[in-house]
Amino acid sequence: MEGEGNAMAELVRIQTEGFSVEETVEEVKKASRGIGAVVSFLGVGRDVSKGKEIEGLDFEHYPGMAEKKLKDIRQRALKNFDITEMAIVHRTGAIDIGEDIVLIVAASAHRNDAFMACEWAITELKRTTPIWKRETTREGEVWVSETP
Amino acid sequence: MEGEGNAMAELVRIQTEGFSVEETVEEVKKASRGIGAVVSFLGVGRDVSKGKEIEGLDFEHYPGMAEKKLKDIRQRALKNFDITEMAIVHRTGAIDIGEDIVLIVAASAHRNDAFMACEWAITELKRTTPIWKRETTREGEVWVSETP
Amino acid sequence: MVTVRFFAMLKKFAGAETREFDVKAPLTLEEFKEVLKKEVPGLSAVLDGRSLLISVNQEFAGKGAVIKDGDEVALLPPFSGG
Amino acid sequence: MVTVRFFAMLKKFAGAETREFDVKAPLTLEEFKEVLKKEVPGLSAVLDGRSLLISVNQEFAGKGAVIKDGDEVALLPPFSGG
Repeated sequence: MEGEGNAMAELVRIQTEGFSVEETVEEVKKASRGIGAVVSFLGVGRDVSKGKEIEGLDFEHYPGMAEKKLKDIRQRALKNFDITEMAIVHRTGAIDIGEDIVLIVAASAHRNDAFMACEWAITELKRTTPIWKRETTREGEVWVSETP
Repeated sequence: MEGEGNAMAELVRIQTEGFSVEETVEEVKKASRGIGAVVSFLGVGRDVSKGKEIEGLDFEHYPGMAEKKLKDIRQRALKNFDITEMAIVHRTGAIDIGEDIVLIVAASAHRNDAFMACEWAITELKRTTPIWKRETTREGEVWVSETP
Repeated sequence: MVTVRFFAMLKKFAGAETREFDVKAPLTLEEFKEVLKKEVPGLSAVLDGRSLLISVNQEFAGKGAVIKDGDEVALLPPFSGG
Repeated sequence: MVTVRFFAMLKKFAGAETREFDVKAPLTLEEFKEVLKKEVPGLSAVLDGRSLLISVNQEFAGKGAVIKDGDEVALLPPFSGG
């Protein structure tokens, strides 16, 4: 378990600044030479939501609890799927259309496990992590209260 | 359809040199501001295969036909799944353990479509694309004739 | 004191991001919700709704939860991260 | 001339990456396989096996395929890309 705290601090994080998909994938790949598959999910700000044109997004999180929930998702993914490593990065604050919002990277020996774990993790994130999205349209700003 | 030929030349390719996951994802994201999900599959050289320690890999392809099959996979993915864009990059030649072999990037409005299309494309690639892997172990070199 | 945190649209209903409440003796979650409704009438409908989650000290709280001096409570509208 | 390309382990069996065969009149795929077996005995077992795919002009060829002068044929062992 030595260094586990540090590794997790890097692999699971919430930040306002952008992140690098490449660097995160490389960080995850370092976990083992037995990795044969790396599956990534990248969430991006869309220009349309429920038929309305979106001008911008803003994300708010519950500091402390949100990070805890993300770390918990990583731990449960490592326990319940045959994966080697997982990274979860979520941005908060103002996000433009086309900008990255969230990145989940799952690595495993064989691809099925990484696909399953990655898809599970983003679904679990939407379900359990206290993060909220505000959409700005021509009509104003509205907090989104459902996860499609 | 203007520029379609060029776009495909960039988004589907076989090459000996390494590729950038980040650049490929950015290239795919350019397709539309309606993209909300980008799912990537990265295949990596593993150090073990069927219990044997692998020292290195070498990939051979059927030039012309392999590229045609990959373009065909992209076209069928765009037709059969609700995705916006897809990129497929495969390397050939010598590949070390831990190095990238193949990258598939699928982008869609909603995540389920990108996950499905990405998983389908890598399975279809393994099934239909004339590319062969040679593994080097301590005992020598052997061409792999089954796809796990 | 019990600190209550409000997120997303609830900040507007509560008129603040956090508020402090004096809780002398431990209260059940249901009792604490009654205190909140009385002190912040704008939250009544939200507190009676089915879509609100409540955390105590950053853990989801069930009906049996107890709230005591020093706790951090948060009202969590449906999440929309990811 | 018909060019035949060999890939992966088949290059060793054929002793070359490509070989040329003189095909005067069009042949069915089955007839062409008999020519190959006669000219390159090392390929007989492979050509009789069920795991080999054959392409003609870079398209997968079924039993009804016809091979004629100028065609490019390839013997494709099971793929292992990705």
